[in-house]
Amino acid sequence: MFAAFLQYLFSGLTSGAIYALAGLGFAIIYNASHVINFAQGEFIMIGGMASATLVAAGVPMPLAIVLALLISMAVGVALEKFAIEPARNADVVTIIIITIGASIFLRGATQIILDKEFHSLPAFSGETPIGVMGATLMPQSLWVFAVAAVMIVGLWWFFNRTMFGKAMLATSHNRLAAQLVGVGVKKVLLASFALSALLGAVGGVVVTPITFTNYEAGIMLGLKGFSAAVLGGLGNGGGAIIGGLIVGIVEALASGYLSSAYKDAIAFVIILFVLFFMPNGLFGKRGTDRV
Amino acid sequence: MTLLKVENLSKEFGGVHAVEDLTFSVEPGHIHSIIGPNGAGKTTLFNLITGVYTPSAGRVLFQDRLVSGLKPYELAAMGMSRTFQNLQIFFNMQAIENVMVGAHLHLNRGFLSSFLRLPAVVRGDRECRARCTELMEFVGLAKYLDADAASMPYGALKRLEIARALAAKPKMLLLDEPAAGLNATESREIDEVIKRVAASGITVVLVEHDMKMVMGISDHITALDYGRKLAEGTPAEVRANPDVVKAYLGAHA
Amino acid sequence: MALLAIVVAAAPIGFTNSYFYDVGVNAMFNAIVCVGLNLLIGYAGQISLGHAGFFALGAYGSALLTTMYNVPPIGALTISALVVGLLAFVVGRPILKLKGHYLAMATLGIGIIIHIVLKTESKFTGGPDGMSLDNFKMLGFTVMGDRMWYWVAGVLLILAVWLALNLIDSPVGRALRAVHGSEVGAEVVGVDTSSYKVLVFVVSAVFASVVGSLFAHKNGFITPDIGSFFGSVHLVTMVVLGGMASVFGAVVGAVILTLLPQVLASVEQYEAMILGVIMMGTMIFMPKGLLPSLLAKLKSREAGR
Amino acid sequence: MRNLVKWGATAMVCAGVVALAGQASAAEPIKIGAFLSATGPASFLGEPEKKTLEMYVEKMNKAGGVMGRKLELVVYDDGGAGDKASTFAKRLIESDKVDVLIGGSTTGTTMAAVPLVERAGIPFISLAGGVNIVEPVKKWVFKTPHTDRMAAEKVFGDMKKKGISKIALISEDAGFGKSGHDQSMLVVKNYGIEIVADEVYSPKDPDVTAQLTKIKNTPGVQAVFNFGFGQGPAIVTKNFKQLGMTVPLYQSHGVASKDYIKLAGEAAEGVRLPAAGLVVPDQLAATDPQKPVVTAFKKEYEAAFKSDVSTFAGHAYDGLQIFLAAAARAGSVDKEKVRDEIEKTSGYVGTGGLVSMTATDHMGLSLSAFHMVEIRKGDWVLSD
Repeated sequence: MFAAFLQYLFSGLTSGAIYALAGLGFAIIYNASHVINFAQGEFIMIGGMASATLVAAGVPMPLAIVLALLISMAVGVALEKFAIEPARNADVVTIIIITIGASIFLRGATQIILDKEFHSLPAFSGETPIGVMGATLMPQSLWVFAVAAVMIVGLWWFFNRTMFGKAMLATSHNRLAAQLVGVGVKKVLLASFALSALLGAVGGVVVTPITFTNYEAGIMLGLKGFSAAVLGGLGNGGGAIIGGLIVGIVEALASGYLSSAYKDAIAFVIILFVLFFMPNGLFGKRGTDRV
Repeated sequence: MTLLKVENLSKEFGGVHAVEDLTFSVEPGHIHSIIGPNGAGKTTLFNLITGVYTPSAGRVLFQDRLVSGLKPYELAAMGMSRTFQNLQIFFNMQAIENVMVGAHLHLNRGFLSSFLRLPAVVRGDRECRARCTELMEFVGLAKYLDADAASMPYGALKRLEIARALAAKPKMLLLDEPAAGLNATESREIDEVIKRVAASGITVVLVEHDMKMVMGISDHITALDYGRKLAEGTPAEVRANPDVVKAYLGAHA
Repeated sequence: MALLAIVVAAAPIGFTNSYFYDVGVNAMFNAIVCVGLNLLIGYAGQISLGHAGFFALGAYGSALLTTMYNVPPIGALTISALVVGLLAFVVGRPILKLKGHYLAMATLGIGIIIHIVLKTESKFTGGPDGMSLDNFKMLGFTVMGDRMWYWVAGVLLILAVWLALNLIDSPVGRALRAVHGSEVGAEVVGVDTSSYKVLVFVVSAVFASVVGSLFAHKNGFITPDIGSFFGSVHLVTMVVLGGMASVFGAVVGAVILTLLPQVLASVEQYEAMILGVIMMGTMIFMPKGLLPSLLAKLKSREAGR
Repeated sequence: MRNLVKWGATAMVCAGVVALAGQASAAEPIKIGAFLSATGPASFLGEPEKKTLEMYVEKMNKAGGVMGRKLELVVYDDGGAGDKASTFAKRLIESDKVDVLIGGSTTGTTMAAVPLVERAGIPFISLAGGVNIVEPVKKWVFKTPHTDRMAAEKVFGDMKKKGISKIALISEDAGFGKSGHDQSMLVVKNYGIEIVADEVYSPKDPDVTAQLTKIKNTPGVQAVFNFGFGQGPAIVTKNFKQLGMTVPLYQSHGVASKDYIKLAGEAAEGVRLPAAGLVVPDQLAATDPQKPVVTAFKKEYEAAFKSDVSTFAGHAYDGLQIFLAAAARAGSVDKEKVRDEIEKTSGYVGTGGLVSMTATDHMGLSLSAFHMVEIRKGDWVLSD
C-alpha cells in the first residue's frame, strides 16, 4: 500500500521536475519582460532534438550536449532580438501571438532541418532501477531532480549574488528606475531569453532519455510549464518549481487513485480552484490596484 | 440632513493604518475639502467611501443609509461619483464616449435592445450624446468633441474625468486632486468648474494639495495626518489651527 | 456592412466548384465565432484560450441530441446553445475575476477539460474517432451541399456582424469597452463590471456554440479535435491578427487564417514555417492587427496629403 | 472609413480566391489524391505513407506509367485533424479532380471524409485501422490495414494458447489506442479472458509508472496488453521494466516499426505483438506467397529512404497497388467501374497479407495475415 503510494509519488516527482524546469523558463522571461513566452517548450524540444541528433551523428555526448545548449541559447537570443524586441510596446495578447507564431516556426524548421522521428539519448548512468522501500526509481529521474536543484541554486545565486542578476531583478520590479540607474533594459531582456533558453535546453537534454523527443515534444511541455508557472504565481521562480511538482504529483496520484483518463482534467480542476481562491497563484505578488 | 457620514472608519494594509478611527460628515451643497500631507490617507479615504476598498472597521452612511461594503457601481446608482488621482480614463474610446459611459445608469441598458438596436436605444443615445456634448463644453473640452481619449493632453483628461463623473448625475462628487499636474491657468479653470458644479446643487468632496484653491473655494475642511483627523472647520478655522500649521504647513515650509 | 454583403454575394463568381464553397463556408463560420470572440477579447479586453471548447460543445450537443434523442436540428442547436450559455455563465463568474495570464490559464483549463471529456466519454461521443450526424433539416427543408451552406453562412455572418456593430455602439457596448479601458473607472459611474464581463463571455460562448452546431451538420462528422487547445489558439490568433476591437478585423483575420493553410498546402512541409513567419511578421509590424493598422496607415497618408 | 474596411476585406477574399484558383488544373494523367497525417501526432503513420506513395508513383512513371498514362499524385497534409481532412478530401475531389482517394492515416481523419466521399461517389482506400471504416460496409470506402479488432483477436488468441485468462489493458487515450481499447473490450470475452485492470495514459505523458503500479498491484494479472503508438508504448515498456514486472507484455501492431525497439531499448526484450509479414520477411516460410512481395518492398523502401521500413508504409503500397490493379482490370479510371473492380480484388498478395474483398468485406484480410512476433536481441523474431 505504502509502496504503491511511494511509486505514485516518484512518478509524480519525475513528471513534476520536468514540468518545473519548463515552468522556471516561463518565470524568468516573465520576470524580466512580463512576456509569457509560449515558445518556451520549443527550447526544451531543441535541446533534446539537437543533442540526440548530434549523438546519433557520432559526436561525443558531453560535446553534443554543450553544442545543443548553445544552439538553443542562440535561438532564444534570436527570438528576442528579431521577434520580441521590435514589438516591445505591443499589447500582451499581441506578444502572446508572436511567441505562438515563433513556436510554430521553430517546430516547422526543426521538422525540416532535422526530421519527424522520435529520438532518444542513452541514460546518463545506466538503466538499473533503484529500489526504495518497495518502489523503484530510474537513475535518470535522479539526474532530473539533481539538475533541477542545481538550476534552482544556480539561479538563486545568479539573481542574488551577481551584479547582472541583481540588475535583472531590479528591472523586473521597476523598469524606469532600473533605467535611471543605468541598467540596460535591452540587455536584460536579451539575457533573460538566453537564460531561459539555456534552462529549457538543459531540461530537454536530461529528460530525453526518459520521455524521448521529437519536433512536437515542446507543445505538451510548454503547456505544462505554463500551468506550473501560473499555479505557482507568475514571476516567482520558486513558485514555478512548486507549481510544476504539484501538477506532476496530482497527475500521478489521480491516475493511481482516481482515473487515469481524467488525470489531466483533475490537474486542471485543481489549478482552477487554486486560482478561484488565490487569483495570483500560490506565491504570486498580491497587488492591490492603486487608483 | 447630512449627506455623508463617516463614523470611526479604519483601514489597514498589512498592519499599517492608512486611515484610523476617522469620523466626519459632509453637509449637502457644500464644497468639503480633505487636506493633509502626502500619505495622510486621503486617497484611501476616497476609496473607502466609494466602495473601491472595504473598511477594516467603522462605517460609512450616505443619505442616512449604511453603504460600507457596497460595490462602487451600487454607490454610483445612489448618487455618488468620483474622479481619480491616477487617471482612470478609457483610453480605448473617444472622449465623448468616455462621458457617455458616465451616463450609463440613465440609459436603456437592456442587452437585447442594444443587440437589436431598437429605436428606443437609438433615441436614448442621441439624447445622451447631446447632453454629454454640453457637459464637455461645460468643463471646457469643446475642442475635443471628436477626439480619441488617447490623443488628449493630461490637463484635458483631468476635466474629461469630471465630465464623465457629472454625466452620472451625482448628488455628491468626489474629486481626487483635480488640479495636480496642471499649470496655473488650467488650475484656475478647474477652480471655476468646481464652483459651477457646486452652484448647480451638487455636493463636492475635494482632495487637493493646492492650498490657494482649497482655501478659496471650500465651505468646510477636514485635515488629516497619518490617517487621523487633525482638525476641521471653515477654511479660516483650519488655517488658524496650530496642529495643522505644524503638521501640514510646517512640513512643507 | 453593405459591402460585406456584396463581398459575400460576389465571391462565388470566382468559385469554380464546391470545394471553394466549402472553404468559403469554413471561413465564414470561423468569422462568426471570431466576431463573437472579439467582443470578449477586443472590446471587453478579456482573453479566452478556451473557446474551441464551447464550439465543440455546440457541435457535440447537436450531434448527440439529433442522433440519440431524435431532437430536430434547430431544437438541438438551441438547447446546446442554452446549455453552453449556462455553462459559460456558471464558470464565468469566478473565472472572470482573474486577470491577464491567469485568466488565460483558467480559460485554457476549461477548454482542455471539455476536450478531455469529449475524448473520454466514447459511449456518447465516439471518442477520438469522432461521430457522425445528419443534415440540417428545418420546416421540411434540408440544408445540404456546399452551395446552400454558403448562403446560410453568408446570411448568418452578416447578421452576426450587424448584431456586433449594434452592440458596440450602444450603452451596453460602451460599458464593455469601458471595462477594457479601466475597470474602476467604469465601476464608479455605475457599470457593474463583473456582470458585463460574464455577459460578454456568455454571448461569445453562445456564438461559438451555434456555429459549432452548424459546422457539425455541415461536415456530417466531427472529432474532439475541433475542441482542442489549438482550436482555441487558432481562434484567438484570427482575432488578434485581423485586429482586436474591430468587427471587420475579426472577419478579415478569420478569412485569412482559414484560407492560408489551403494556399500553403502546396508548399507542403514549409507550411508551418511560413505560417509562423506570417504570424510573427504581422504582429511585429502591425501590432494592432491587420485591418486597424492598414486603416491607420491610409488615414495618415490621406492626412499627409 | 467604413468603406475602406470593406474594400480591405474584399481584397483579401479576392486574393484568397485567386490563390486557390491557381491550384486547379486538369490533365491527362491518372490522378491519385491522398490526404495523410504527415505532421501532427500521427506523423509517423502519415510520413512513411507519403514517402511510399511518392516513391512508387515516380518509379512507375519512369517505367512508362500505367495503361500508357502517367500517374499524378496530389498529397495534402491534414495534420491528423478531422476537419482539415474533410476539407482536403473535398479539394482533391472537386478541385484536383482526382480519380481515387487514398488516405486518412487515422480512423478519425478517414471517417471525417467518409460522408462526402459517399456523396461524391469516388473510390476511397483508407490506410487506417478502425473497424468502423468498413463495418458497416460503405459503397465507396475500402481499407488496407488490419483492423484494430483483428490485432486484439490475434493477441488474445496468443494469450489463450498460453493459458492466460486474466489480463490488464493499458491504452493511449488518443484515436488509435482508444479505438483499440474499445475493440478489445468487445472481443475479449470470446477468448475466455477477463480484463481485470483498465488504465489509460496521454500520448505525451512523460511517465506512466503510476498506471502500471496500479496494474502491478491488481491481483491475478497474468499479462499486460498495451494499445498505442508513437513514443507512448516505448515509455510503457521502459516503465514496465523499471517496476520489475515479470508478466508477459503484449503490444499492438501500432509499434511494428524499428523505432519502437530503438526507443525502448533493452526493455523491449521479450515483448510480443501482432505484425504483418513485412517486418520479418526473411523468417517467412519459403512457401509463403507474401515472401517475395515483402522482401522486395522492404529492400526498395530501405534503399530509397535509408530508414527501416514500417508496416504503415506497406499500407500505402497496398492501397496504391489495389487501385492500379482494379483500374487495369476496368480498363479505365471510370469511378463506378474501378469501385466495382476494387470490390472484386481477389488473391492480391500485399505487404499486409492476402487480400480478397467481397461486397460485404471491404478489407479482405483474414487473421492469418497477422503473425505474432517477439522482440529478441533488438530484432523481430517470428513466433507464431
